Amino acid sequence: MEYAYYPGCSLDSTGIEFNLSTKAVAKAFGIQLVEIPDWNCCGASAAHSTSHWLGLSLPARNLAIAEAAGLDVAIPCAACYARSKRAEVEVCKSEETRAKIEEIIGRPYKGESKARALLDIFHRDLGVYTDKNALKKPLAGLKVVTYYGCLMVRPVDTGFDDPEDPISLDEIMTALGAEVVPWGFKTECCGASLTACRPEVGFPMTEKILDAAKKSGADCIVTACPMCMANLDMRQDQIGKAKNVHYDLPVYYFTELLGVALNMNNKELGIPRHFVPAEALVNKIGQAKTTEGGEA
Amino acid sequence: MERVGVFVCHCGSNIGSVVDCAKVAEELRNYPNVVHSVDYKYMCSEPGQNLIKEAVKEHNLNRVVVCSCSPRMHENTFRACVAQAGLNPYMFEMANIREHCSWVHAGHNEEATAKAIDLAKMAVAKVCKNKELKKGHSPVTKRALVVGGGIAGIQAALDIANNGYQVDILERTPSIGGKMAQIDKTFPTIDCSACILTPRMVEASSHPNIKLITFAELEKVEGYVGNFDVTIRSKARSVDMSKCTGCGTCMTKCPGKADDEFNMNLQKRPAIYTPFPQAIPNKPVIDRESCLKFKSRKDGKDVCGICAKVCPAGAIDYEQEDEIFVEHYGAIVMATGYDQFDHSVYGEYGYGKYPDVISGLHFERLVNASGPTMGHIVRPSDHKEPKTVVMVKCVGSRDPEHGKSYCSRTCCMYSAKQATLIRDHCPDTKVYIFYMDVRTPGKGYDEFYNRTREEYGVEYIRGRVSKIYQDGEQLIVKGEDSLLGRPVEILADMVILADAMIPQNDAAKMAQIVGIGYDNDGWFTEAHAKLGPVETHTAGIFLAGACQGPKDIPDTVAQAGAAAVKVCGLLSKDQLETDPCTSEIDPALCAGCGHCVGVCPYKAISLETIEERKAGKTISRQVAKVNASLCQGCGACTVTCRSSAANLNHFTNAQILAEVDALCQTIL
Amino acid sequence: MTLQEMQNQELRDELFLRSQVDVTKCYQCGKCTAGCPVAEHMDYGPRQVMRMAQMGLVEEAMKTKAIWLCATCETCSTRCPKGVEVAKVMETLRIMAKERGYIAEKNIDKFNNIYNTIVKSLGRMYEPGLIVSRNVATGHLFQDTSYGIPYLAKQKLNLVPHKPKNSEEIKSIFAKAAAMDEAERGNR
Amino acid sequence: MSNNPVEKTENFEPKILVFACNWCTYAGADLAGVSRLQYPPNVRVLRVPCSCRVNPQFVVRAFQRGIDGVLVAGCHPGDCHYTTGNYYTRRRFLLMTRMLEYVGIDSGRFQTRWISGSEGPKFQEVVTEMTEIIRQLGPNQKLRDDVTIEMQDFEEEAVNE
Amino acid sequence: MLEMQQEMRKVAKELLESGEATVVIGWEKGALPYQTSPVLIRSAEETEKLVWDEYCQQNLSNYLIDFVYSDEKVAIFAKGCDTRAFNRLVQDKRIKAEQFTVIGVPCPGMKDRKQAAKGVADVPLAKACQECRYPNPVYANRTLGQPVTPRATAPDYSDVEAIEAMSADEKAKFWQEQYSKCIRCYACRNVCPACNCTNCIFDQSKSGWQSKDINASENQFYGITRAFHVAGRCIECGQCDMVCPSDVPIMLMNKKAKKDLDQLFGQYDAGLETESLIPLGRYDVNDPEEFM
Repeated sequence: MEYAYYPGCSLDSTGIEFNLSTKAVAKAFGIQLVEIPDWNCCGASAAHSTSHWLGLSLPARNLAIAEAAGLDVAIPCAACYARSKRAEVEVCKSEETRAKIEEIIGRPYKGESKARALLDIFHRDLGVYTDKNALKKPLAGLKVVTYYGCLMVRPVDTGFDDPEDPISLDEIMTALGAEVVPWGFKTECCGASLTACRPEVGFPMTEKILDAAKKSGADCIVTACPMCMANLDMRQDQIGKAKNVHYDLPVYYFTELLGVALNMNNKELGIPRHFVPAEALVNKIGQAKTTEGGEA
Repeated sequence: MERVGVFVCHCGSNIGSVVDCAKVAEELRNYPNVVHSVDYKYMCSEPGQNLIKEAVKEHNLNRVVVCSCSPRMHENTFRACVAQAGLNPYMFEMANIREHCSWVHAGHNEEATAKAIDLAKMAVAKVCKNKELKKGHSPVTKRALVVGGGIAGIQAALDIANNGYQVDILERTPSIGGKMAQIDKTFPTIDCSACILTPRMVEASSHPNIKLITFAELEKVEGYVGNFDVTIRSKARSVDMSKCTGCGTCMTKCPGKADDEFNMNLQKRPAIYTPFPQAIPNKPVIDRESCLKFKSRKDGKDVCGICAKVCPAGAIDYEQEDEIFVEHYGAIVMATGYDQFDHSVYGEYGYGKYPDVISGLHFERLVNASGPTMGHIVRPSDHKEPKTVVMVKCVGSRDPEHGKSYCSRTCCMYSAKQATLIRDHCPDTKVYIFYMDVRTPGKGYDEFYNRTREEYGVEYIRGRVSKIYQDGEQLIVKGEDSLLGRPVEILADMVILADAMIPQNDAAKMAQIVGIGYDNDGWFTEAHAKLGPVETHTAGIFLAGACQGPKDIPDTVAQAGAAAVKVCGLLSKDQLETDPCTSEIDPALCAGCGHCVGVCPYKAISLETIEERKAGKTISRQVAKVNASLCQGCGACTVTCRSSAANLNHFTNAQILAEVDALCQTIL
Repeated sequence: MTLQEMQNQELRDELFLRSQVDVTKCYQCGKCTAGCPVAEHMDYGPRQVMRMAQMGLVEEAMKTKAIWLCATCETCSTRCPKGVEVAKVMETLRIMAKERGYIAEKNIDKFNNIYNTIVKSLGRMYEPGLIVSRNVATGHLFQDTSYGIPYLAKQKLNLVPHKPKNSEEIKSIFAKAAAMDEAERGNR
Repeated sequence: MSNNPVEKTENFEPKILVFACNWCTYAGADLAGVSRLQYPPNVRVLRVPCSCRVNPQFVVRAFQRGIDGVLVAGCHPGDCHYTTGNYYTRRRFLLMTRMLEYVGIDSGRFQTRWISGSEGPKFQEVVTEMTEIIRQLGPNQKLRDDVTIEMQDFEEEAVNE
Repeated sequence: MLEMQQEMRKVAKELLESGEATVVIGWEKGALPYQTSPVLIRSAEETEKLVWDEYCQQNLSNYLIDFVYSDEKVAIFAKGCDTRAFNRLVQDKRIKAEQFTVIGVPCPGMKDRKQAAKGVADVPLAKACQECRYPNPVYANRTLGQPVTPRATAPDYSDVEAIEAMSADEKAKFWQEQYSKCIRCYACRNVCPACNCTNCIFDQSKSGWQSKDINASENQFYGITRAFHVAGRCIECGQCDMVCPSDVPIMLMNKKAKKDLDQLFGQYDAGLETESLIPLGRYDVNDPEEFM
C-alpha cells in the first residue's frame, strides 16, 4: 500500500506526535507514505473564510502533485482532510470549477487523486482490526471515548463514515482491545478555530467535551485531529483550573495507541510530548496484562 | 357522407379573451366535411347544449366537434348531449382550446388562435374516421372484498353489509382491529379507543353478511369491475378454528417467547397467541418462527407440543398448511392502512438505540391500561416515572432529506393528546413539545391544542430538535426556541418522537397485485384528488383510510363510508356497461403470431382457432382474439401487431393518422 | 423604512450565484441553530441568518457576528431536513462581507489575514509567527505565550520557518484566486 | 430552390406534435393550463390512452408530412395507468430514437419524456425547452415527402468542395 | 462440397423411397454458374438435381409456410441460417416444428452472387456469410457432415458505426440516396423469414399507412418500418440485401436495430430457440432510463 503523505502544518509542529506515531505505525504495517514534495498549507481555516477560490486551490495544488505521481493522498489532520476533500469533490462535480482551479494552480488536476483520511485508510484499507496477531500489547482494560471532531466525517457527501455516529475509530479501538465508552460528543465541535481569537466562545465548547468525557468514566480521549488535540490537551489544565477541576484526561492520537498496542516505545510515538501527562496510563496497560498473565 | 358540426366555446372570457373564437369557427366552416360551424359563449351550458341538439337536426349533422375545455372535464357531458341529439355518443370529438391553448398562451392571441384552428382541424379529421361504438355489458358479482381489517375496513364492510350485500374482510394478522386497537385514547374527545372500536369489531364478526378471512394474504387479483377473481392464501394457523373454543389455556402454558408486536415489542408474548385480549376471532395462532416445536423441526427434532397436550378441545393441528383458494367479487375496497416511520434513520436522535427515546405508538401502549405497564407511564429503561418528557414532532415528516416530504396530519393532535395524558397520569411531570407548526384543522382540534397549553400546562417550543444524546440516565435534547431565537437544551427522562405515517412497506407490491396506482411515497392514488377521492383508476377498486394518505380516525371512517357507498352503487346494478374503446383484432389480417398475447397487461388476448376457406379447402388456424370485458384499452397490442390486425377502437391507426395529417397539412 | 426598501435582490442573487445554495428552501425549523455548537455565542443564530438571506436582507446578514463565529463544522448542513447547505451560506456571506469591509469580528479577521499572509509568503504555517503577530494585532500580547515554553521544551514548535521552494507559485495562486473572486463579484 | 417550401426563414416558428397519454401527460398539460403556466404556442397535443399506443410509424409519418418535432410523453415508469404500457414505450422508443437519428433526424427533434399528471411545470419546461431546441435547428427537411431538393444541395456542395 | 452433395442426394433418396418424406426441399443449379435456386424434389429419380455449391445462399425455410395446410410430408435441407429462420417461423407460430423433417447442413459460407454476376474474378463470400456466427444448424432432426468453425465470434458493426459517425445531414443524404433507388418491389420482404405476416401492412391499401407513391420519403417509411418490424427478430441471413434489385443496403438498417437492442437490453440472437420473448415483446423495469 502506497500513498502520498500530506502531514500538513500542524504535524510539523504542535501535532508532531501525530506525525511521529503515524510514520512509525505506518511503517510497522507496511504502509508506504511518500511525503508530497514541497507541499503547501491547505489554508484551513483562514483561506476558505476569505476567498472561495483560494480555499479550493491551496489544497488542490497538493492533490495535483500527488496525482502526477499517481497516488491517493493520506491526510492525518481532520481540517486538512476536510479542505482537501472539498477541493477534490468540487473538481469532480464540475468541469468549470476544475478548469478554474487548474488555471489558478497552473497544474492539471482531474480529481483522480483522492483525499483520504488517515483514519479511513487504517480502518478500511488496512483492516487493522482483523489482524489480532499483530498486537503485541492489547489495550485491555483501557477505557476510551472516541472523539472524531466535527470535520472528519462531515459533510455526508464527502465522508467515509456515519456523520452522526461514526464507528471507524471505535472499531479500531475495540480491535486493539480497548473498551469504547459510549458518549454523545463524538462529532461535537471543540471550538478549536475559536479558542485562539475568541477564547470566551471557544473555551466553553472545549469545556463541554472535557466534562462529558470525564462523566462518561473513560480513562482518556482518542482523537484523529491535531486541532482537537491541541485544544483538549494543551488547554485542559487551564480550563480545569478555572473551575477547580482536575480532569486528568490524557488525549491520544489513534496512531499513538496503535503504536502502544504494537509495543513501540513511548518516545518514538511522541507520547512524552503531551501536555497532560500521558505516559503513565499507557505504561499501566502492559503491566496490568503481565500481572494477570503471571497470576494465571 | 360525413357531416360535421363544429362548436367553438368562448368559456366566457377564459377562451374568448385569447382565442378569436369567431375566427376559429369561420376557418373551420371551410374545412372539408364541416357543414356547420359556430361559436358560442358557454357550450356546456344548457343553451349551449341545445345549440348542438338543434344544429344536429337542422343541418342533419352526423358528427360533432366541440372546441372548448379539456375532454377530461366535459367529454362525458357532450357525449350525453350528442346522444340526446340522436347520434351515437362516440361520433363526437373535443378540441382542448382552453387548458392547452388560451390559458397557456395569454397575450399571444394570434398564435393561440392559429393553434386553436389546428386543434379543431385535428378533431374534425379524427371525428370523420370515428365509428359508432356501443357499450358492452358484463354481469356483476354481488359481493365485495375489503382488504384490511382496521377501522377503515371494518367500517366499510359494515356499511356495505348493512346495505344488504355480502362482504368479506381479508386481514393478514390473526385479528381484525388494526392500529386503532393499539391506540389508547382518541383525540379530541379522549374517548377510549378500544371502547369505541371493539363493539364495531364484534358487530362485523357477527354480521350475517360479513365473513372474516383473518391471517390471510392477498395473492392475486384477476378479472375486472364486477367480476374479480381474487386468489387468497389463508396462512396455516396451526389451530383448528372449528374446534377451538378460545379458552386461552394454550397461551398460558406455551414456553415459546417472541416480541409482542401489538405492544410495540415492549414485552414478550407466547408463540401461540392472540394479538390482544379482545382479538376477533379470539382464537390463537401459532407463530411458527418462535414456536419451539416448529423451530426444533428445522433441526430434525420434534419437541414441546405442550399446547396440543393442554388443549381441551384438541384444536391444535401442527400439520396444517397454507390454503390457497379463489373467491369472486364484484368490487374491492383497499383499506390496508399505514405503517409507522422508523426513526432509527436519525443518527442525531440516536439511531433508535436509546431505550427511553420512543415513538408515539410505543407511548400508546405504555399509557394503555391493558398494556405492558398496566397504564403506568414509565420509562422503558428502568420503569421509573419520567419527570420530564420531551415530545418531538415532524419526525420523518416534512423532511425530504431524511424522511418524507409530506405532513403526516395526525401528529400535532396525537402529540397534544399524549401530552395531556401524561399530565393527567403524572401531574408532576413536565412536558415540552418541540414543533415546527401546529396544524389543527378539524372540529374541536384547535380548542384541544389550546387547552393542552393553557389548562394542562404543556410547554410548546417552536423549533426542530437537532440532537438527542444520553447523559447518564437522562437524555439531553438540543433544540432551538426559534421564537426566542436561542438554542435550548432540555434534560429529559423520556423523549417521544411523533413518527411520520408511512405506507405499509409492501404497499407498492400490493398496488401492483390489485392493479392500482401509487405515488412516489407509496400511497395508493385516488382517481381524482378532489372529485374522485375514494375511487382508483381501476374501475371497481376503491380506497378507504390511510392507505391513500395520512388520515386520522374521523376522516378514515368518513372515507370508508364513502367507499362503501360506491361499492353499493356498483353492486346494485345487475349489469355494467363496458367502455367500448377496447382493442379489436381483425382475424382476416391476423397471422396468429401471438406476440400481442404477451404484451397485454390484462390477459385479455388469447389465441383461438378459426376455420377458413383457403385454396378450396377448409383449414383451421389460430388468430388472436380480445376479450372486450378484460381489455382496458391501453393499445400496447396495436403497436406490437406488425400487420395492424390489432386496432384500438376510438383510437384507431386511421384516426390517429388522420389527426397527424390534419395537423401537418397546415404546415406550409 | 419599508421591507421592500430593505430587500436587496442583487445581493440575494450574488449570494445564490456564489454559494449555489437555494435559501428559499429553508422553512425556518431551527434545527441548524439547535445543533450549532457556537449558536449561543452568536448575535443571530444560523436560522436567523438564513432568514435574512431568504428575505433579501443580505446586507444585514453580512454585518452579523454569526458569520464570523461559524466554525464550519457543517453540523447544520448535515442535519438540515431540506438539504440546505447552511455552512456554505455562512462561508459565502463571510467572504462577501470581507469584500465589502463589514468586519463584525475584528480579531477573527485579523487572525485570518495574518494566517493568509504567512501562508502566502512561506507556503506553510509558521506558528510562532502566527501567535506573535496575532497578539500584536489584537492587543492581547501574552495570550497563549505561556504555552510557548512548554511547546519548545517538548520540541513541538519549529522556530525556523519552512523555506518554500516555489514561493512564486504560492503567491501566484493567491493572486489568481483573488482575481477569480473579484471576477465573480464583478459579474453582478 | 424556389419551389422548396421549407426555406429557412428569419422568424421560423416550429410546429411540434405531442403524443400525450390520457392519464398522466395529458392531465399534466391540463394542469399546466389550470395553473396558467405559459409556454410557446408551438405544440399541439394529440391524446392517446397510453404512450404505448403510439406506434413509432406515427412519428415517421409526422416527419414525412413536415412536422418539425415530435414528443411522445407518458406516465413515469411504474406509474402507468395500465401498469406496464410505458415500459413497452420505453423499449420501443429507446430503439426508435436511435433509428431516427441513424437516418438523419436531428438529435432533439424527436423526444420521449415522462410527465405525470401532477407535473404541470414539467410539461411547461419540456415543451419550452423542446421548442427552443427546434427553433435553433430550423425547419425539418429530413424524411419529408415534399422536399427533394436537399440532395442536390449536398451534391453541389460536394462539387464545390 | 461434392461429398456433401452426394450425401444430400443419398439422404433425399432414402427419405423419398422410405416414404418418410413425400417432398424434399433443396437447391438446384440454375442457368448461370452463380445461380442456384430452390427446388422441390418429389421422387427418388429427381434427387440427382440436388446440388450443394457455394451459391446455395437462398433461405429455404420460408417455403415451409406453403406446406402448413398440406398433407405432404416435407423434409428440408437447412444451413445455420435456414434453421434460425425455421425457429423464427416456429416462434411466430407460422409453422409447427414437428410437422417437418429438418436435415441440417453445416455451411462453409456462400459466395456473393451479385458480385459474381458483375463478373468479378475472385468472388468474395456474401457479406452476411463473412459475418456469420451460426453456420451450423441450431435445430435439426439430423445433421449431415461435421460442424464447421464459425467465421465470426462477435457481430461486426463497423459498417453501422461508419454511418453513425456521419453528421445528421450526411446520414439523411446517404439514406435518401439509397432509398430513392428503391422501387418498392418488396422482394426483401418476400424473402425475409421475419416478414412472415399473412397480410403485410404495405399490401393493405386501405389501412392508410402509406400511399402508393414511390419516392424517397415513402420508400424510407417502408424501410424504417420494416427495420422496426424485424428488430429483434431478424436472423441476419442477409437475403434482403441479396435480392434487392436496387442494391439498397437493407441489412445496414437491420444491423443497426440489432446493435442498439443488444446494447440496450442485452444480447439477443433471434432464432436460436423458440421460447424466449422477443426484445420488443417484453420489458424490464430496470431498462435504461433516458427519458426522465
